[in-house]
Amino acid sequence: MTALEAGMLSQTLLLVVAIAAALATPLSWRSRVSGTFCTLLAAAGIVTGAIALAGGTGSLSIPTALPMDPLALSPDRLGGLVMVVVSVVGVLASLFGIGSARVASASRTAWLSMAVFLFGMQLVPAATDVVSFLLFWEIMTLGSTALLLAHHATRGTVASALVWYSAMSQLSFFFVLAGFAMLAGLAGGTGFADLATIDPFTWQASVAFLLLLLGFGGKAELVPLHVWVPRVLPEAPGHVAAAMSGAMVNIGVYGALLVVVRLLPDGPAWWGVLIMALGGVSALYGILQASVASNLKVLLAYSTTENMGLVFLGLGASVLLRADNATAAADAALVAALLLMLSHAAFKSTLFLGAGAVARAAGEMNLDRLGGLGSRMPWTAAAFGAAAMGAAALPVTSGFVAEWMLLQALIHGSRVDGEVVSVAASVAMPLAVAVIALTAGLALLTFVKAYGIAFLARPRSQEAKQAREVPVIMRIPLAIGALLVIGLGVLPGPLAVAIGGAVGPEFTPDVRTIGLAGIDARGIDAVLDPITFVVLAGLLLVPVLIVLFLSARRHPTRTSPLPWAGGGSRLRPRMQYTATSYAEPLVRVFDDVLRPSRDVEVTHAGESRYLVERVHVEQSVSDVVETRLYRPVLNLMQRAGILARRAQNGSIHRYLSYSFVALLVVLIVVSL
Amino acid sequence: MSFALWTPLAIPAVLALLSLVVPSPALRRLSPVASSVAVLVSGLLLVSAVLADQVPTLAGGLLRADALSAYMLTVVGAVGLVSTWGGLGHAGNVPARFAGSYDALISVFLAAMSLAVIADNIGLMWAAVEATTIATAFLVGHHRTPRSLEAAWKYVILGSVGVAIALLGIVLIYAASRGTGEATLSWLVLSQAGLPLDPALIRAGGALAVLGFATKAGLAPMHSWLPDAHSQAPAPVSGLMSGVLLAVALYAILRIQTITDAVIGPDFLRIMLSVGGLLSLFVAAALLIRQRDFKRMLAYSSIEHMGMMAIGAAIGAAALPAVLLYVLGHGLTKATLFVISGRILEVEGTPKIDDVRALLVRRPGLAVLWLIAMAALIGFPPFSIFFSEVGIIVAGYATGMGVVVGIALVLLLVIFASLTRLTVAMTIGAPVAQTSASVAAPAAVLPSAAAPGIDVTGAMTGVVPAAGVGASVTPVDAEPRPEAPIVPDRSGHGPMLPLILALGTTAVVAFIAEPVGTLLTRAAEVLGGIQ
Amino acid sequence: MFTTVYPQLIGLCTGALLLTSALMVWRHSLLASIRLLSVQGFALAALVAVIGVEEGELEVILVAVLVLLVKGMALPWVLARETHATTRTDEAPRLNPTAALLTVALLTILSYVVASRLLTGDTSISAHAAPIGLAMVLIGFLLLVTRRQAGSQLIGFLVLDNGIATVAFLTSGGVPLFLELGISLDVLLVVVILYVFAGRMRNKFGNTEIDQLRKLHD
Amino acid sequence: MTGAAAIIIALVQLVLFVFLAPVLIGVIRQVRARLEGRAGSGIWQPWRDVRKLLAKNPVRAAGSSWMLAAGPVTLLVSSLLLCALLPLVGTLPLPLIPSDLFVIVSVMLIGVVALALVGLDAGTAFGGMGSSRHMTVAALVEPTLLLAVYALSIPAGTSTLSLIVETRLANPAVIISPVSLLAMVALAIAIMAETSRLPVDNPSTHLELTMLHEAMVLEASGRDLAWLELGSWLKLAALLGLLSNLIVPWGIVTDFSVLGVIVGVGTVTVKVLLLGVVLSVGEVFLAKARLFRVPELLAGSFALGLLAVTASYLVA
Repeated sequence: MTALEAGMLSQTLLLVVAIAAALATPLSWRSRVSGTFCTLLAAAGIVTGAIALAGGTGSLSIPTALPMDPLALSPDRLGGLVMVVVSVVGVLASLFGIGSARVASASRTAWLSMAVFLFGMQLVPAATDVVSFLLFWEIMTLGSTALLLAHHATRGTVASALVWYSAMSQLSFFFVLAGFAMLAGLAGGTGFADLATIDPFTWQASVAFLLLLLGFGGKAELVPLHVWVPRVLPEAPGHVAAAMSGAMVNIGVYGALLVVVRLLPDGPAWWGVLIMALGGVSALYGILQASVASNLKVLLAYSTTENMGLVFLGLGASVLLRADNATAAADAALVAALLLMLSHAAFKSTLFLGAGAVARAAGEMNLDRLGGLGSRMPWTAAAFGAAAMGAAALPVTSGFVAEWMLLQALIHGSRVDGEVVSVAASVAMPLAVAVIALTAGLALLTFVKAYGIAFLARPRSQEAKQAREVPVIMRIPLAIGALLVIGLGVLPGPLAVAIGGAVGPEFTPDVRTIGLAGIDARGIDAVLDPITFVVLAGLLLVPVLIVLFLSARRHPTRTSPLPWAGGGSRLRPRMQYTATSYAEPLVRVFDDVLRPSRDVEVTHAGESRYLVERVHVEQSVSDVVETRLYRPVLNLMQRAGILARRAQNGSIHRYLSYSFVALLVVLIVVSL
Repeated sequence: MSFALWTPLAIPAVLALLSLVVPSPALRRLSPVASSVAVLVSGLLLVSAVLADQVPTLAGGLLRADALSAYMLTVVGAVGLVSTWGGLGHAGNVPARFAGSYDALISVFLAAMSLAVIADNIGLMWAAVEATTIATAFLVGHHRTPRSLEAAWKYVILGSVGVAIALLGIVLIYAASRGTGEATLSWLVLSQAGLPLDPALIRAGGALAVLGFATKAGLAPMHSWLPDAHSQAPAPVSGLMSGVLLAVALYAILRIQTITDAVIGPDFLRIMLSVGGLLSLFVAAALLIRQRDFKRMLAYSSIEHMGMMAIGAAIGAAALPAVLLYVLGHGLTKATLFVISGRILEVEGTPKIDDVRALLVRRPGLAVLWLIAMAALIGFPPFSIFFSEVGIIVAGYATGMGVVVGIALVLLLVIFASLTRLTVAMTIGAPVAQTSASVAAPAAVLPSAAAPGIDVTGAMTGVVPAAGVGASVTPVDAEPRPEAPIVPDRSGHGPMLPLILALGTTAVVAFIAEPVGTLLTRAAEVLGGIQ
Repeated sequence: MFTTVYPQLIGLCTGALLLTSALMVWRHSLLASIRLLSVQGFALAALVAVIGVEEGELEVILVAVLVLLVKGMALPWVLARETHATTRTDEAPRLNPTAALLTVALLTILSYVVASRLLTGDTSISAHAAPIGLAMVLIGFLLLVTRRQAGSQLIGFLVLDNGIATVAFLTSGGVPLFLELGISLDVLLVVVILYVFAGRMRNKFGNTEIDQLRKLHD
Repeated sequence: MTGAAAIIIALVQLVLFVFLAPVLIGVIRQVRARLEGRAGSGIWQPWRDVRKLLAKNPVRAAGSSWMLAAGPVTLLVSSLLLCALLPLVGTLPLPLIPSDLFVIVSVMLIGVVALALVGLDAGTAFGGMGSSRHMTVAALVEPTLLLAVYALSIPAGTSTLSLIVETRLANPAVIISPVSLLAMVALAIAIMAETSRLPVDNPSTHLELTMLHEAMVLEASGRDLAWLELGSWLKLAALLGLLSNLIVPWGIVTDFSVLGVIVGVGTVTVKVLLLGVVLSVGEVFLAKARLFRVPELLAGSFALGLLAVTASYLVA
C-alpha cells in the first residue's frame, strides 16, 4: 500500500470514527470530540493531498454492484493541490466549530454531516472516473445540505434556503451529470483517461462543455446560478459558511479545471471567451451586490461570486490564449486563476470565521447594528482586517499577488512578439482588465465598509456594545487563516511553483521563485517579490516613527469623551453612517443594474405641509437575476402545477379515457 | 433447491388460511411477516442456487427460477418484510371483524406476486398479476370510508381493464407462437433468438402487453389509479404496492421486451417505453409541484421512479443492471417511506402537508428517518437509487438516447425541487404556537390512537374536520399557553428496526460487487443484456 | 359436411357477438344490457363449441361449456340480482346514442384495419372473424368510458373481456385449458369484487352513480 | 552598481518630494489667491502648518480606536513609497522592485483605504459621509487609472512605469499619438479625482454637501492631521510628477551621474511646479461638480481609457 492509498483509507476510517463520535458523545462533549475528529479528517486530507501534490501514486478502487468501468480514487497533482486547499479550510472550520458550535449547531446531525461534507469535498479531487466523481460530489452536497438544518427550529428562513440550495445543487449536479454522460458516451468509457481522448472540436463536445461549465459554475456560485448563495450562507453557522464558501466553491473550480486542463485541454477559442464572459459578469455582479449588502454574511457570500468570477476569468483567458497559441500567457493565466482560488480559500474562510465570531459575540449580522467591535474583539478584528485586505487585493496579501499575476498574464497575453494574437483576444483582454479593475475598486469599497462599519466607530446597538472576544480555540483558526493570507502574500513563490507543477503536463508554466520567495514568471517577463516592499515600507516607516515619538513625548494625546463632529450637537451613535448609507452613493451610480426599491414615508407635523415630524426611508436591493430570471419561471411552474391538477380531477371516466386513447394510439401505431 | 419454488407460494397461502381460521391475534398479526420471511428466504435460497449455476424448476417447468426471477423474488420478500414488519403497529388498529381478512389478504398478495415472478409462463404470470389486483382490491378499500371505496373502485376498474389489455397482447403473442409448431407461452422458449414468430403479431402483442402491464406498473397515461389507491390503502399495503407490485409489472414488461426484441428489434418498444417513461416523469413533475397530500406525494414519486425505470428499459442492455438495482432500491425506500407516512398519518391525524409542520422539532423519532429516506428517494448517495439513476443516464447517452435522457433530467429536476420543498415544508421549521386548532386536533386524537385495538382508523381519515372543530372548544385552547415548551416526541410509533435495516441495505447494496453485482449481471443476461 | 357449414356458423356467432355489443351501446336500460350480455355469453359459448367441433378437440368443447356457465349464466344472473335489488335507474350516458353508435362504427372499422395488418399470414376463416373480437374490446372500453352507473361499467368490462376471449379463440383456438380456468376465475373474482364494492357504494351513497366518486383528486 | 544608483535616486526622490510637496501646495494656493484677487499666505504656509500641527496635542474621541493613529501614518508611508517607486527623477529601477503599474496603484490604494478608515473610525456622520464618497470615487477611479496606464504600456510592451517613460523618451512620436493623448486625458482626470481636486472635490471647502477629503480628516488633529495632510500632498506631487514625466520625459535620469541627478531634480521640480500652476489656474475656472455627476465624469474618463487600449491594439 502506498502512502497515498493509506492517506485515502485513513480519511475513510476517520469519517467512520467521526460519524460514530457524533452519534455517541453527549452534548456537553460532542463539539470537542467530533470537532477534533473532523479536524483530524481534514488533516488527513492535507497530508494525502500533499503526497499527491508531491507526485505520490496509488489507487483505491470502490467496489460497485453495477457492471461499469471500475471506480477508482487516485488524485493527480492538481487533485492533490485542490485536496490540500479544501482540507486546510476544513481544518480551520472544524477547529472553529469546536469552539463555536453550541446547542443547535452542535447537534448530532450537524457534526455528522460536517464530517460527511468534509469527506466528500476532500475526495472529489481524487476521483479518476465520472461515476466516482459524481458520487463524492453528491456526498458533499448531501453533507452541506444537512448542515443547513442547524438553526431550522429558530429561523424561519432556513426552510426556503434549504429548498433553494438543494434545487440549485441538483441543477448543478444534473448539468455535470449530463455533461459527463455525454462525454462518456462519446468516449465509450467513464474513466477520465477515456474522456481525455475526445476531440474537442465536435458539437457534442461543445454541448458537453457548456453543460459542465454551467454545472461547475453553479457550484462555484457564478451568475446566474448564484441565487442560492445569499439565501443559504446567512443561514449557515460561521464555520459551515466558511467551509462552503471557502472550500466547496473550489470543487466547482476544480471541475472546470478538470475539463479545461485535463479532459479537453485544447478547446476552441470561443470556449475561452464564454468562460471569460461568465466570469466577468459574475465578478461585476457579485461585487456590486456585495458592495450594497448590509448583512455581513450576504456581503461575504456575494463577494465569493465575485472572486470565483475572477478565477473563471483567468481560466477563460487561459483557454482563449492557448487556442491562440500564446502559450506562455495562457500558462500564466492558469497559474493566476489557481493562485486566486487559493488566496480566496484563505481569506474567505477567515472572513466567514470572523463573521461567525461576530455573530457569536454580538448576535447580529446586520452591519447597520454593529460597530466598535475592534476594541472589544481585537483578535477577531485583526484577523478579519487581514483577510479583508486580502479580499480587497491590497499589497502583502495573497489576494494582491493573485490579481497581480492575473493582470500581468492578461496584458502580456494579447501580443506575442509584438504581434496581436487574435481579434478576440485583443478585445477580450482589455475588457477583462477593465472588469478586474472595476471589480477591485468596488471590492475595496466593500471591504472598507465591512471592516470599517463593523469594527471601527462606535457601537450602533446594545448587543454590539456588549460584545466580548471569542474563546481561544476560535481565535486559533482565525489567526491561522490571517497568517495564511499574509504569508501567501509575502512569500508566494513556492506556492506558484507548486501550482506550475500541478497543472502539467498539459500546461507547463515557467514559474520560479526569486529573491526570498517572490514570483518570477519567466514566460511573461514579470517579477514580484513582495517581501522587498515590506522591507522598503519598513525603512520608510523608521523616520516617520522617529518624528512621531519625538512629537508624542512632548505633546501627548488627549482624549475627549465625544467626537468633535464639526462642533455640532452631541452625537449619538445612531447618527453615524451605517452600512446602508455608506453604499448609498454607489447604489445611485448603479441604479440601473441594482434596481433598488425605495420607500419614502413622510409624516407631517400637525397641519403643516412644511414641518416634518419624521421621515421613514426604506431601501432594499433585491437580486435582479432572481427577480427577473428565476421568479417568472417559478411562477410559471406554480401556475402549471395548479393547472395540471385538472388532469387528475378524480373522474374515473377521464382516467379511462386516458387508457382508451393510449390503447387506440397503440393500435393505430402497430398497424402502420 | 427446487423446493424453494413452492415455499413462497405455499407458506403464505397456508398462513393466510390459518389467520382466517385460527382466532389468535398474535398469529394473525405476525402471519404477513412470516409470509414475507418465507418469500425472502426462498428468494435467497434461489439466488444462491442461481449463483451456483443452477436453474431450479418445478411443476414440469411451469415454475422456474433463473437469475432474474430469483432476484425479483428476493426483492418481493425484502420489501414485503419491511412493509409488514414496519406496519405491525398499524395493523393493530384494524377493526377486529376484518383483521383476519386483512392479514390473510396480505399473505395472498405476497404469494401472488411470488407466483408472478417465478412462473415460466406468460399466461400464468398474467393470472398472478390479476390475482394481485383481486387481493389488493379489498386492502385498498380496507378503511371502508367513502374515499377508500372510491380508490378501490378506480383501482379495480382501471387495473383490471389494463391487465385485460395485457391479456389481449398475450393472446396475440400466443397466436404468433403457433409459428413454432407448438403454441407456447413459456418465457424460456419464447425468448430464444431466431424463432419463426410472426413479426406483426409479436409487434402488436408486445405493444398491447406492455401497455397493459404499464397500467399495473403505474406508467403514464395508465397511471391514474395509482395516487388514489396508494393514498387510501393502509400504509403497509401502499408500501407493498408501490415497492414491489409496480416492479413486478415492470418485470413482466422486461420479459415481454425480451421476446419482442428478439423478433422485431429493440426500436419499437424503445420508443414506446421512452414515451411512457417521459410521460410518467412529466405527470409526476406536474402534479408534484403543488401537491397537498404527503401520501399522494409518495405515489407520484413512484410514478416518477417507474418512469425512470421504463426509460432504463428503453435504453436496453446497458442500463438493465441499473434498472434491476433500481427496483430493489426504490422498493425498500418507498416501503420505508410509506410505513413512516402511515405513522405520521396516525399520530398527526391528517394527510395534508399543510397541517403537518415542524416534524423535526415535534417528532424527531419519525422525522429523522423520513428525511433520510427522502434523501435516498431523491437520489443521494450512498443510497443505491443514486447509482441506478447515474447508470441509466450514462447508459442513455452511450446508447444514443441523449435527448430522452436530457428531457428526463429536466423533469427530474422539477420533481426533485418539488419533493424537497414538500419535505422541507413538513419537517423543517419551528412549530406553530399551540393555539391553533390544527395542531391541537391531532393531540386530541393521539391518546386513543395510541391505545391498541381501538377502532380509530376510520375516524381518523373520515372525521378529522370534526375532530378539529371539537378540539377548538376544549380547555387546551381556551387557555392561552403560547409559551408552552414543546416536548419532542422521540418515539418511532412502531418497529424501527425494519426501517433502519431497509435504509441500511439500500445504502450499502450498491457497493457490494460480490454477489450482488454478479447477480445483477446474470439477471440482466437473462433479459438479453450484457453478453 | 360440417366444413361447409363451419364458415357460416362462425359468421353467425361473431355477428351475434358484434350485434349484442352494439346494442348494448345503444340501449340505456341496465336490465336490457344484462340480457344482451347473457345473449353474448351464449354466442361466445357457441363460437367456442363450433371451433371445438371443427378441430375435434374435447378440451375446447369443455371450455365452451365453461364459458356458457360463467359468461352466459352466472355473471348475468349475479348482475341481474344486483340490478333488481336497486331502484331502476336508467343510464344517462355521457355520449348521446347517435354519436355512440357512430363511434362504434368507427371503432369497428379501426379493428378491421388493425386486424388486416396483423393477420396477414393467416387466411383461415376464424382469423377473418378476429376483428370482431377486437371491436368488442374497443366497444367494451367505450362502454366503460361513457357509462355512469357502476353496473354499466361492470358490463363494459365484461364485454371487453368477451372480446379478448373471442380474439383468443379465433386466432389460436384458445389458450390452454388450465389458463382458461384461471382467467375465468380471475374475471369472476373481479366481477364479484366490483359487485361487493357496488353494494358498499349503495350503502354509503344510496345509489351507484360513478360520478360521485370524485373526492380523490389533486 | 545600478542597484546602488537606483537606491540613491530613490533617496533623492524621497527627500526632494518631502520638501517639494508642501511647496507645490503653497504655489497652487498662492496662484489661486492671486488670480482671485487675494494676497495669499505665501508659498511656505503649508510647511508652517505642518510644523504647527506637529507641535500640538492630538485630541481623540473616547470611542475611537488605534486606527485614528495608525491610519495617518499608513497614508504617509504609502505616499512615501509612491515617491520612492515612481520614475520622477530617474528611471533606474530598484532591484527586485520594478515600478510595476499594478504595484504602484495598489500602494496608492493602501493610502486611500487608510484615509477612508480614519474617516469611519471617528464615529461621526461627517467622517462616514466623506469616507463613503471617497471610496465610491476611488472605486470608480481605479479602473480608469489602470486602463490609462495599460494603454500607455502597450507601445512599451511592459507594465513597468520607468520603462514606459524611457520608451517615450527614446521615441517622442509616441507621446503625441492619438492613443497616448486619449490615455493622458483619462489619466489626468483620474489623478484629479484621486487627489481630491476640482471638479471632483473642492479642497478648500467645509460645506457638508460637497466635502470629500475634508470630511474625513475632520476628527484628526495634531500630528495625525499633519500626517494626513502631508501624505495627501505627497501623493498629489508624486502623481503630478508622473504625469509631467509622461508628457515631457526629457530631463529624467536614465544613466546615473551626479550631474544627471542634479539636472533631473531641477527639471522635475520645474515640471511639477508648472503643472501645479496649470492646475491652479484651471481650478479657478472650474466649479465643483455635483456629487452625483462625478460618476459621469469618471465613466467618461473610463471610456476614454478603454478606447485608448482597444485602439492601441486595433490601430497598431
